[in-house]
Amino acid sequence: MTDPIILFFLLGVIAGLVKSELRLPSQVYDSVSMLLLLAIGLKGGIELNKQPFLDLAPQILAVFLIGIILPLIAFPVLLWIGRFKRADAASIAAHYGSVSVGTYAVAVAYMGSRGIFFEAHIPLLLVVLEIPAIVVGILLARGLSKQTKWGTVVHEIFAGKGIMLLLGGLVIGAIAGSDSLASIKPLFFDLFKGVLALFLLEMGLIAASKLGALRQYGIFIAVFGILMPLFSSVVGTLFGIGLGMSIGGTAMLATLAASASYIAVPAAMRISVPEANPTLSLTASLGVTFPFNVIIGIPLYYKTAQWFHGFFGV
Amino acid sequence: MTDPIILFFLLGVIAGLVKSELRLPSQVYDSVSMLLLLAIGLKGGIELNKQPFLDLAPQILAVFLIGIILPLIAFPVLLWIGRFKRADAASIAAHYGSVSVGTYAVAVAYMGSRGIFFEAHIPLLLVVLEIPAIVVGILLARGLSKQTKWGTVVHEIFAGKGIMLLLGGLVIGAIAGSDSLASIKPLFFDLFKGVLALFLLEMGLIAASKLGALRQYGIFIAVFGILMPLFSSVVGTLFGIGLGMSIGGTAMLATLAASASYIAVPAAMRISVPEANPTLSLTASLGVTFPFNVIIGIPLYYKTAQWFHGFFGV
Amino acid sequence: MTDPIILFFLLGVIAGLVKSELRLPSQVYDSVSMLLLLAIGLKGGIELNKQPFLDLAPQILAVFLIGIILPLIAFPVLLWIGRFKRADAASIAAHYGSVSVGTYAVAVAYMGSRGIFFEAHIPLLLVVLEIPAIVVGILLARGLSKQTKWGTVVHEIFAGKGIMLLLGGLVIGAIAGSDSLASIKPLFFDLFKGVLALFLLEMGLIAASKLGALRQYGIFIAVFGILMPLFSSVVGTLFGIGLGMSIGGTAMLATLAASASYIAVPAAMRISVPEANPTLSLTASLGVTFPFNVIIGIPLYYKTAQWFHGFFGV
Amino acid sequence: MDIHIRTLLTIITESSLESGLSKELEMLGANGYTITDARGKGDRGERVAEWDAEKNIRIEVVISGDIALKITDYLQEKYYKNFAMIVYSHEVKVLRPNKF
Amino acid sequence: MDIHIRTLLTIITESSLESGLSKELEMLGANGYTITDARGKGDRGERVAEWDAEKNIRIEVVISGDIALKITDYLQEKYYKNFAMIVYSHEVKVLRPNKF
Amino acid sequence: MDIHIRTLLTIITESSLESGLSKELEMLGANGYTITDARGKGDRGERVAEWDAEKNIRIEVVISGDIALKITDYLQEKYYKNFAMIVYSHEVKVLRPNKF
Ligand SMILES: Nc1ncnc2c1ncn2[C@@H]1O[C@H](COP(=O)(O)O)[C@@H](O)[C@H]1O
Ligand SMILES: Nc1ncnc2c1ncn2[C@@H]1O[C@H](COP(=O)(O)O)[C@@H](O)[C@H]1O
Ligand SMILES: Nc1ncnc2c1ncn2[C@@H]1O[C@H](COP(=O)(O)O)[C@@H](O)[C@H]1O
Ligand code: NA
Ligand code: NA
Ligand code: NA
Repeated sequence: MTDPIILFFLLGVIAGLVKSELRLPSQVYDSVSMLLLLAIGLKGGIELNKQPFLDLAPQILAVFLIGIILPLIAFPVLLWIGRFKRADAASIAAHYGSVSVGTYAVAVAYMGSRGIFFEAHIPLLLVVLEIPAIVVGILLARGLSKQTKWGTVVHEIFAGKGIMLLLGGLVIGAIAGSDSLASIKPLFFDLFKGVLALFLLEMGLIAASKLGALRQYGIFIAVFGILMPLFSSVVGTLFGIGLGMSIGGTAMLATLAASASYIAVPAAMRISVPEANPTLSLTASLGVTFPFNVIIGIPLYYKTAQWFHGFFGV
Repeated sequence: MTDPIILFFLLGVIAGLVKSELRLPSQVYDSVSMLLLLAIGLKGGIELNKQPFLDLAPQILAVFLIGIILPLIAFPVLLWIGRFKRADAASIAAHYGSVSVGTYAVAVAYMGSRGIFFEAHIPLLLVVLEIPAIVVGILLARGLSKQTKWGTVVHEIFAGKGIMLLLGGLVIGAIAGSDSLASIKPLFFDLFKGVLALFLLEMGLIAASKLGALRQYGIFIAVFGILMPLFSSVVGTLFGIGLGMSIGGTAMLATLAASASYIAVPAAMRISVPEANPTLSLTASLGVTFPFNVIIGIPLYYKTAQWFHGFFGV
Repeated sequence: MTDPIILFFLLGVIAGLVKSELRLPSQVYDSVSMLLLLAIGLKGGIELNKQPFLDLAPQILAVFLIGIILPLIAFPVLLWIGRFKRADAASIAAHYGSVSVGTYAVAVAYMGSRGIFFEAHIPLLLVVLEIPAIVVGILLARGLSKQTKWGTVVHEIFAGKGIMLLLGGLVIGAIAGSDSLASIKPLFFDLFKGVLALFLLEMGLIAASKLGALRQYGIFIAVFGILMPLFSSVVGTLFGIGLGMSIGGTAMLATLAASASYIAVPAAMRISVPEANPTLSLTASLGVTFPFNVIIGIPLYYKTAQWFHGFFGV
Repeated sequence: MDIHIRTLLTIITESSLESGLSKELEMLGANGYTITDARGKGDRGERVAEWDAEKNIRIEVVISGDIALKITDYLQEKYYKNFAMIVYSHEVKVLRPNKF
Repeated sequence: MDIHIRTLLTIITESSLESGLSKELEMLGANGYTITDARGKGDRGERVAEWDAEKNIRIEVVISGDIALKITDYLQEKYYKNFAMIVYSHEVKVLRPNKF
Repeated sequence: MDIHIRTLLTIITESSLESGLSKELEMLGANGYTITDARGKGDRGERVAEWDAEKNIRIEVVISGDIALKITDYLQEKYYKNFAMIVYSHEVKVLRPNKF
């Protein structure tokens, strides 16, 4: 069974389907996301504070590679099989090449409640994986045209809420370390899963609101929204094993690869590839892939990681 | 003495009376209510998870009966003694036949801080008692006219924020059970009374804002707002004893009966009996009955429950 | 080193400087301030509940005196050296004669994480020190002109969010006492530093947004914003020693004296001295003095308190 | 770029009507609408927007003059008697006539 | 249904004036008003609405033309010099002349 | 007190454009602007304002007629094709002609 907090996601979905006027107020939803981003960053930073940073270089590079490969594979599929306009194909590809922090948080909860170990620096990889797909996506849409204001792109990425809080949390955690942060743990760590439950309630409402668009845009998006993460998870799994990660770590990397962005990438695409229709990518990412990952994907990726580890006798 | 959190209610009342610009931001107030509703539902659900559900049938039926009797008694009083228009009498009656979650939460805190036992499934009865009075109220106002869109009514009730979160919490708690929800307890249970304190602060401000209207609508509302809950509490007490409930459980049922709705019923009446003046019912419910119940009522109902239990030698 | 929560302040400053779209939603910022105000009040009240109130009279009087002296010293400096219009000089003087709750909260965290004792009734002094400077400021701007609606002024001060919650918390804490408030501690006390971290994140963003105005209004404000708190801190330190306070208590009083208001005073000045330009005072208070106090000031004031205590062989 | 005249209809009313009204506006021929949260005071007293029962919304619809009339009639007919509501309208210049 | 002409007066100013202004508007003859939260930029700099001192409000009053003038005079007299404020007005069509 | 005529230009669009648009408006000659959060529905579907990607903003600019035209041109040129946006304008009375 998946984690009980998933039940909050389902409650949200049901409330959305029965057109309940239930909503998490937008400012509270914003703050809930901020708390999750900071908490994830801090947890990662506290660990980085314990271990030498440098020997992570290979992993960082590998993850960076994943972020380039995935959109490059998704793009032609979307263009030729999906018959999307170039801009749309590029934008959707970017979403799937990047990551979803919400999905990651659910995976953390999943591993946590089962006491499964995973490498403590994964949040760092989360940050790294968020970025390259955005650049690849823009290049796929525009080519190397002079039009693209790369300065704006870089600003959009690094000054964005997501990276700012994740990196900020990482750095604060790494500088301050576990002990001196003990006093803020009640808010950022003890409440983590409760806050995540509220977040998932709203995500369920949002996911339900995407079903209309899903019907409209037809079956392909639904299929792609499930097959793509499955494929990406395998890529993530293989990299995880190649990097000699633990079973938990491999599953986490698979989850990161399988997850599709709905914060950083849409924001960046709206500015840099405005002709791409955001409804398409968000319908796939929030209406199909997010639910699939949190309900079916994460446990599946964990099983797969176990199987592969057994297979390669790692 | 009542619970110290009542002091937050009084602070709110005072702030309101001195026209302080102190406010709990509306979105935060919404979220605070959501947290309380979910927490109450979850607590109830966790208990339902432990005990067989079926043997609650008689209690559920009994409570349903209460929800029908109370408005039927209140209506003629309001119509003939109170000289209210039919729609207003029906609407106010519905408010008093239903329940106030805020009042219930204060009662939970009251019992909790005194370590008084009460049946764990009370939250389920809370949900049950919320509903029938709404239907009775609409029938009292309209009769069986075809006008009434019962589909809308049912949707308004079950898709409303209140029932959605209470029932949702109940079901999640019942499915997941205590252990697997341990990780979300810091938010939903440990913070419960603190969050309740903030909620009461704002309720105090709202109650104070009703005093103007109270003066305007005269003495009857003030008297009714105190006598009606007293009467209802006796009905609740008798049912509690009849159902063989514990002293705490009896007091809780009395409190539920005595409390007047300010969320579900006003919303439903606005849609189904629009000609009823919401100011009247909310002035009575928030300006008189809520303060009376949380400050005087709850301890009184508990004493009464003790007395009756002694009397009937239960 | 200062407290790690200061890192959240720096994160906010950096986010502000790189024009990140990172923001703490306004309603959440409001609630975060409310939580801090209530928590500080409650903590103080719980202590007052333990000790006799009366023997605090001399301290209250002394602090009241500080609140009158500081603006009287700041005013001529601002008027003649700063060459500000009379209204502006009076308004800025009032800001620096009063206190900043945010700065106080950081000092509490600083002492707390070092286990440094300070007198438990300091929050009471915080409330006291907030008020006189406002009256002095208005008198400096207006003289004893009949124009001034003192009724409005008094209402503005005591009905303001800040005093209302601080005093309210104090009274609730004093009445209820430690044990009966145990149940609300998880929200108000355990989360205190985490909430303070979020608060500082937003304060960093606000401070950064003031740099533009700072450049515009020139060097004097920057210098005054650092020298004035240094001077005030010495005044506070001497009073602390004179009152026979502990080292921690002396440092806290110095911090209070050094801090500049950004809630109560601006609100009061806007109503009573509207011709004063709020940008000037807030640029000094938020753009210079707040950052200086939380990063450099507090540790410095503590060292100073130690030194003086040694010197006077207290 | 030639300019066209349309009517901007503004409705200020109780937030509880939001979902119902937006459906009705589309039904009556509006291609879109914009909603902002509001508070205020009127014949039905002060609506402070602190909690659900006392929130207002402000709905704007850019529409042709005759549909504006149709909507106004409908609202007066259905809501004026029992709900806190005001409606006012005036002409505005737009660029895309067939959008509104 | 006959249509009547009234004036819609819009005031954009600092939120700290809300309670005072709403009293004054009623005193000057307004039967009601609507307030929405806003942020913005003007001669007195950017007001980002992140915290109390930098919040704006947007007040709308539907009123007869002459009272609109009276209010405008009053505001200019009392607030223009020292407060972030703009005021503009135009005519709108309403149904209930005696309501405004 | 003599009254002057200016144009009130209202833009309703995606909140992601806020920072960019406000810069552009000043560049095009606006001395100020007012922004309120909004939600709504149009040709690009419903924008429920629950999370960043689906928030609307409502920008008001009081400006001279010709600058209003300039801005409208600019917006149509740059944004109409790819963004959820509507723009409408009408004349308003103001007191301080050189302020707008
Ligand atoms: N004269 C007015 N000017 C502006 N807004 C008004 C006016 N009268 C009423 N309103 C708004 O319309 C809502 C409902 O008005 P009413 O039905 O008169 O209570 C009020 O809560 C105000 O927000
Ligand atoms: N030209 C304008 N168009 C629209 N809103 C404006 C304009 N000028 C000022 N404002 C609004 O009015 C407030 C006060 O303006 P000011 O007194 O010029 O600082 C600003 O914060 C804006 O919200
Ligand atoms: N006819 C209309 N009346 C009022 N607001 C509209 C109208 N059409 C669109 N809008 C607003 O403008 C936004 C963008 O419109 P659109 O580009 O048509 O999707 C919508 O989300 C609405 O908030
Ligand atoms: Na991915
Ligand atoms: Na009841
Ligand atoms: Na000071």
